[in-house]
Formats: sequence, structure tokens, C-alpha cells
Amino acid sequence: MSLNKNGIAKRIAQELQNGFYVNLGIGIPTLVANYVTPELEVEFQSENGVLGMGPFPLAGEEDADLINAGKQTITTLPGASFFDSATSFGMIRGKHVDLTVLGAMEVDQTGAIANWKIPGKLVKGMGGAMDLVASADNIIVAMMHTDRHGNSKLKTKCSLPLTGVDCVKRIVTNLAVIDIIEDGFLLKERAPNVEIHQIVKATEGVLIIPENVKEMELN
Amino acid sequence: MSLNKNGIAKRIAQELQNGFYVNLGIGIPTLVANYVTPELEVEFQSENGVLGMGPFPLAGEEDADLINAGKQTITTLPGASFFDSATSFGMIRGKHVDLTVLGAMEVDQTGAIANWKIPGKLVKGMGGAMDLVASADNIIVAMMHTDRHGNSKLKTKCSLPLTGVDCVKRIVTNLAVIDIIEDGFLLKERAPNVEIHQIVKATEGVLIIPENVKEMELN
Amino acid sequence: MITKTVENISRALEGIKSGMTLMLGGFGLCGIPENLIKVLANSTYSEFTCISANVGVDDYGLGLLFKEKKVKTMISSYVGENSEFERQMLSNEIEVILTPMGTLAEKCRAAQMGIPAFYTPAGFGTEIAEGKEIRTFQSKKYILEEAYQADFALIKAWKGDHAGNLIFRGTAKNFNSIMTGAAKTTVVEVEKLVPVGMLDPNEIHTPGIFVDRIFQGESFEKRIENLTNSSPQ
Amino acid sequence: MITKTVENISRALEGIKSGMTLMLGGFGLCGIPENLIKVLANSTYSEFTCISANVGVDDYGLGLLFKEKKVKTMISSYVGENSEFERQMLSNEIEVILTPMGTLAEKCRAAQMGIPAFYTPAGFGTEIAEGKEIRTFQSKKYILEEAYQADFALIKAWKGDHAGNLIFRGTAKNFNSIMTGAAKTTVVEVEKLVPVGMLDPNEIHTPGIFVDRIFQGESFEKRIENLTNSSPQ
Repeated sequence: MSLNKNGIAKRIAQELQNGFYVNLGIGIPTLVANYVTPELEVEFQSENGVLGMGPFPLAGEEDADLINAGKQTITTLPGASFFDSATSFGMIRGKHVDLTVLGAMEVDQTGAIANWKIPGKLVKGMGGAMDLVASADNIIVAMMHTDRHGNSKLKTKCSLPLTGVDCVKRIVTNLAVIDIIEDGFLLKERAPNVEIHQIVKATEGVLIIPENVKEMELN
Repeated sequence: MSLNKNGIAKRIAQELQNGFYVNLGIGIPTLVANYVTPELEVEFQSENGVLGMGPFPLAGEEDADLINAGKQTITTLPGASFFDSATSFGMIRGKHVDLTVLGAMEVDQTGAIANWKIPGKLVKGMGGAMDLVASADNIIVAMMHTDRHGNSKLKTKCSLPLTGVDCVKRIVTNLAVIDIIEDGFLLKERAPNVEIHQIVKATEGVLIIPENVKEMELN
Repeated sequence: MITKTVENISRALEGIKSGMTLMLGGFGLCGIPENLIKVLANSTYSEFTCISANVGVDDYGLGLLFKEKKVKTMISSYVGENSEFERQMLSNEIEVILTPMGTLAEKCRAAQMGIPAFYTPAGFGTEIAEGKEIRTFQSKKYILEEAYQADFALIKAWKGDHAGNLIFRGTAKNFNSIMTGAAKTTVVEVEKLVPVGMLDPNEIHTPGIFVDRIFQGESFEKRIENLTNSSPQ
Repeated sequence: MITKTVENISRALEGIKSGMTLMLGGFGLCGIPENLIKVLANSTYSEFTCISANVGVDDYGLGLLFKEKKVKTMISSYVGENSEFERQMLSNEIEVILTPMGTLAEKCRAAQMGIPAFYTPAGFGTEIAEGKEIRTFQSKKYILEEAYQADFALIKAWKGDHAGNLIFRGTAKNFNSIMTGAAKTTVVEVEKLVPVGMLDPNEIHTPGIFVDRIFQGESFEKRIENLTNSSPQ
């Protein structure tokens, strides 16, 4: 059975390592924070200017001066700091943020990502996504393997306007964990009870299937 | 009679206008602060990271964390602020500092200035001088008209390695106030009891002498 | 000390003209110069080019400027959450220049600090890079981006003193501190205008030299755009 | 929270090797990482390339590194006030690269912020510009300057917490805050190491993300280079 959004987030949470500063994009990536074990020393950065984000505030405790990049009210944890947007993107550009998790409309086998614009549809802008993907060494894309019409979002070549090139290293979808290597998509793990042929069918680009593909371990 | 260093500083102090942020270099320029009338709203910037410098501290009140660009102990006035060196030179480069006063070894009639290096002699470095002269719209050079050998420091063309080009607008020396215009040095004022022929003799570059050259008012 | 205080908001905006380029601080509805925006929306001026991270919501923040059709060109990073803006964008009443947020921030900071241009990796290989110089440093490719040129920066700070020194609060610092001094004239509204000497020189985020005019904002609604709460355990 | 505290100064300097490039905070003797400098001067390592605003005095600050012949190349802005340094410079034992101070500062800040290169007017028309790209923006000429590449940044802060958040004091901020995070590894000695939660997130000058290791400095002499007093009226 394929994963739901929380399942994807849960799997990505395993990628977080001690000492990681992490930027979580809007959507599935935001859910990752819910699955981080409390022992792990990690801090969440939001590109509008905060490091050390905590949970959302209790009702009545919200503060208009404390929001995240999704404009949601937030709290901070001890050790937090605030800074301007140039410094915030300096952290990102300067590779001080260790891991970026973001959603995508398409990823291709060269590591390109498209997640900000559909020609002919309303364009809302790239926000910080182009800075994030151009800068981070460690980018994980969190998305469903196919779109709502069943078309693969793992492409030979992105068809939509790009957000960045040569940047995505790992993709976690409802079906699989896939790395991008020189030759194409490398299947690393499959979701519980998902068969390899399902992943093959749902992937447009070159999919490299090693002899043993282990099942994701999710708790 | 030509001015001494304090006289030069006194004359330059008249150039300060209400609302000016001023950067004073080492030497004669530092003396300018002594002649600013208390009614005038000005603030002194030091490029090592302070705005709103006050007088030197009384003995026993010095603080190792409070110095100016000449490494002298300082105090701050109400309204002062501290900042890093990138911000400090950002103020200078971004033309937020209204007036820069600095010394020179040579100035030429094109507005070039040399004040950091004598070939064959020990070189100590340019410090912030190159940033200051390249950025400020309003630069006053404070210096003696001639060197200790009697050679003019107001040149047709600087002979020493340059600090900046096309930047000096006004020079105040022990003999005169001189502006740099397209055609050369324009004599604006002469020091009390200094004759024009003395200024002519002490100036190497083209000196333009208007019909009436007023005497500096110094009291 | 140099005094930056102006007696009222009209004096603060003196010199603003139709067709000018304005920088506006804030991210979403957080840290926006709401008093200045209101006056501008009700002014006779229009045809502005605005530089701001976002475009507000329909009836608040920058949204008031679109509602009153004050904006000709919008330079921004993310323009969602405002249906009137969308309408004007789709009907080509307004020109929209989308810029990666980090690039937008650095172009403000560059203007503030007298850096005419810099290289950034953001947008390499995308349509953002079209027509721009590409250069390789340490075997990575970067785009040349230039500093913004703006007439007015409209800023909101938490505390400020009469010398123009500013302190921001929480994530309301965002674009405010880097737009201060990045335009020909910088105008700041503050929640708390305090006498000189009340702010510790060590705690000042933005020195007064970057500020031209400062005033006590009349009222601050500080609306929350996306209220999100945790449920108590 | 991510902990940056190391138990002692040896751990703080782990990984340092001869021939590395070091950034050292401070201006004159103000805000120098004096504990780190002392250990380095007494270490077995040498042949360093050092980036710092100045070169200390003969028997204190960076001067200790020259006294012990630890430096191969000095990148600095003003190298007066140190006779042993002068001797090594004049006898070509040490290579000296002089850089305008604002350019030096911005090259540190660029390294910190992932900007590979930028344009600055400082030094145009002088020997500093030789061999560098010149470009015109808004009819003014600028020089292309690249970010520094350094192995270690040695920093001194006033207060710091275990998460690496830093607060500087007075003019001791200088190059310290802009070198933090500008090298592969950033090591910070603080006068007061405080528990996490003691520093107001609003008052932090440099967030802990830029810091790799932090420790309580053993002793701070904080020598004054040029004591200047006013006489009482």
C-alpha cells in the first residue's frame, strides 16, 4: 500500500541527523517536524528570518510578529534567533542550512526540479525555492509519485519551467525512496507492500533497480 | 601668516552642516571635532564600527571595547550605535556618510589623491582610505600646502601610488581653501595675511585665481 | 545628535510622487508599514513601482494599494493570497516581476550598502537567468544581479529613537532592516518612539544613519494572515 | 537545539593544520580572540595564511603569531604598530597582501553569505585594481572582488550560549560577526558562556548556525593599544 502524506513525512524524518539545521517547505515537508524524535539535536529554519522554530502556539498565545514562511503563527524554542531576510538567505546560500525538504511538481533524472510555475495557469512566484535549490548540498523532494491524472512526476526531462538544475539528490514519494545518480533514478527503498512493478509503471525517467530493494522501515 | 594644524581644522569645521554624518581621518582631520559648535547636529562615524562618538574618556573611564579607527579609546554620546565592519563600510560605500575629511601626501588637479604608500619606504597599508575616497561625494583633504622640503603637495599629476581618482573636491591647507574644478585648482580663500603670490609659489598644478579671493574667517 | 523625527505622517511622505519606485518592508502581513500604506492608498499618487516580498491580502497591507489601483509594476517574490492583485495581473493592468526571495533581499541589502552588483546561484538554469550574465566561480555557476534603485523605502520598526536608531521584533525584521537606507529617502513608522539614550547602542539593529524620517505610527492592527494553533495535549 | 560547546580550547582547535588559511576577528587589539591566538602561537603548526584587519603589536594579539614565525602570508588592511612584523615583511620572510578595509570586510561577509563575488568602487584607478575586472554601473566604475576561502575563523564574542548564539560588545563586533561562518570551521571564544535561553532571540547579533564550536575563554587581558584620555575641565 502506498504511503499517505504523513507516511512520506515520517520517512523523511529519518534523514535528519544530529546537528542538522533544516528548512522545511510548505505542504508535506512541514509535516516532517511532527516525526522528529526529541533526542535528536536539530533546529528548524524558516527563510523569513527565524532559527529554532517550535510548535504552533496554543490558542490565544499567537503573536503577529512571529510567523513562518507559510505565514503561519509559530513559537520559538530556547536558543532561537531572529534575523533579516538577507542574513536568512545568506545562511541558505552559504550552505549553513544542512538539509532542505521541499515539494515539487516535477523532478527529472538530471536532478532538475520544477515547482513554481505552470504555463497558462496562475503564477504565484517562486518565493525562496530558487535560492534554496541553488544553494543546498542536501535537498530532499517530498511529493506524490504521480499527479492526480496518474502521470509520473519523475521525468526524463522536466516539462515545466525549472526552479533549479542539477540539485535534487533524493526523492521520497508515496511509493519509494529514490536517489538521483549520473545514470538516472536509483531505486533505494520501496514503500511497505508496494511492488517494484508499480514503481516502474509510475516512473517516466530511467529507473535503475538494484538486486535488493529494501522496504522502508517506518517506526 | 599661514595656519597651523589647529587653524586648518578650525576652517574645516565650518564645512560641517546640520545633519551631517562625518568621518574624520587620523591627524589634522581628528582635530576638526574640537571646533564643532555644540548647536550643530552632526554625528561622527568611525569606520571600525561606531556612530555617535564623543570625547575621549576621562582617565580611569576607558573601555577596551570602545575604540576609534586610530585605536584610541573613545566614549559615545546618546544616540550612538555599534555595528560590524561590513555595515560600517556599507554606510560609507552607500553614501550615507555625508562628509569625509582625510589627510594626503599629494592631491592633483584632476582630483586624484595619494596618501598611503611611498615606494621604497615602509608601507603600512591603506586601511579604510580607499573605500572612503572611492565612495564619498564630499571629500575634504586637510594637509599642509607643501612637504617638509618645501615641495608642493598640490600637483599637476600625483607622483605617488594613488589612493583614489577623481574624488577630491576641496582642499584646506595652511595657506588656502582650494576647490578642484575641471580646469584645475580654484583658489577660494586665502589664510589670514597670506598673499596670493605665496599660494601661487606653493602650488605646482594649474591654479585658477578669481578676481576677488576672500580671506578665511576664523575667529 | 541628528534628529530624524517628523511631526506627522504627511511630513514623513513629503516628496513622494506618482511613478516613483517604492520599497516596502514586511513579509506577508508581518512587519508591514501599515500606517504609511493606508495614507498612500488614500493619496492622489499612483503608478508606483513597488518592491516588496509579497502583495498583502485583498483588504489589508499592500492589498490596499492594489485595491486603489496605485501600482503599475510589482517586483516581488510571491504574489499569492490576494484576488484583486490576481485580477490585475491576469488582465495585464499591472506588470509583475518575480524574483527569488533571497535575490530580492540581497538586491535591497546591496542598494543599502553601496554594492552595485553581486553574483548569486539562485535561478541559474531557469528563466530567471535569461538575459543575465552567467559566471563560474569555484566551478559553480552564478548569475549577476544588480542593486535596486528606489526613491522611497517605507519601513516599520518596533522601537525607534529620535536619532533614527531602530530595533525590530521577532520575524518582523525581515525586509525592514535591509530596505532601510536602500532608497533615496527612508521613512520609518515605529510602534514605540523613545527618547534618545533609551536604546542600548549594542542592541540597535539599524543605526539612524540609514533613516531619513521617523515617526510614531498612529495605530497598529498587526493582523495575522494565517492563524495556526496547536491543540493543547 | 544544537549544542556547539566544546570542553576546552584544544578541542576547539581540532583539525587545524600547518598551511591553512585562518580568519581572525578583531581590529587593532579590540575584540581579538586572544586565547586562541596564544594557543596557536605555542602550537607546532605554522605556515598559516592569516586574514585580519591588522597585525597586533609586538608582544600581544596577532603579534604573538609573528613572533613565533607562524605566518607565511598576511592578508590585511593596515599593518603598522608591529616592529617584528615589519622586519619579516622587509626581509621577505612573509608575504603581505594589502586590501582596502571595506573590501576586506565585504569579502568576509560574502564568504559567510555564499556570495562568490561582488563589485566595489574601492581602489578603482589604483594598483589594487590591477588585474581585476572593471565594470561600469550607473556610469561609475567598480572592481570585481571575490569572497575569501578560509579553513578556520577564530572569533571573540562577549556573550554566547551553548547553541552558538553570539552577542558582541561595543566596537569589538568589528570583523568578528562577519567572519563567523565565513570559514569551513568557526571557533568562538566568549567572555561569558551562558545557558541556552538566557539570550533574548531579538538581541542576538550572530545566530548559532554560523558557529561550529564555542567555549569559555580562560582569561581576557583586553589590552588597550592607544590609551587616550580627555583632561577633566
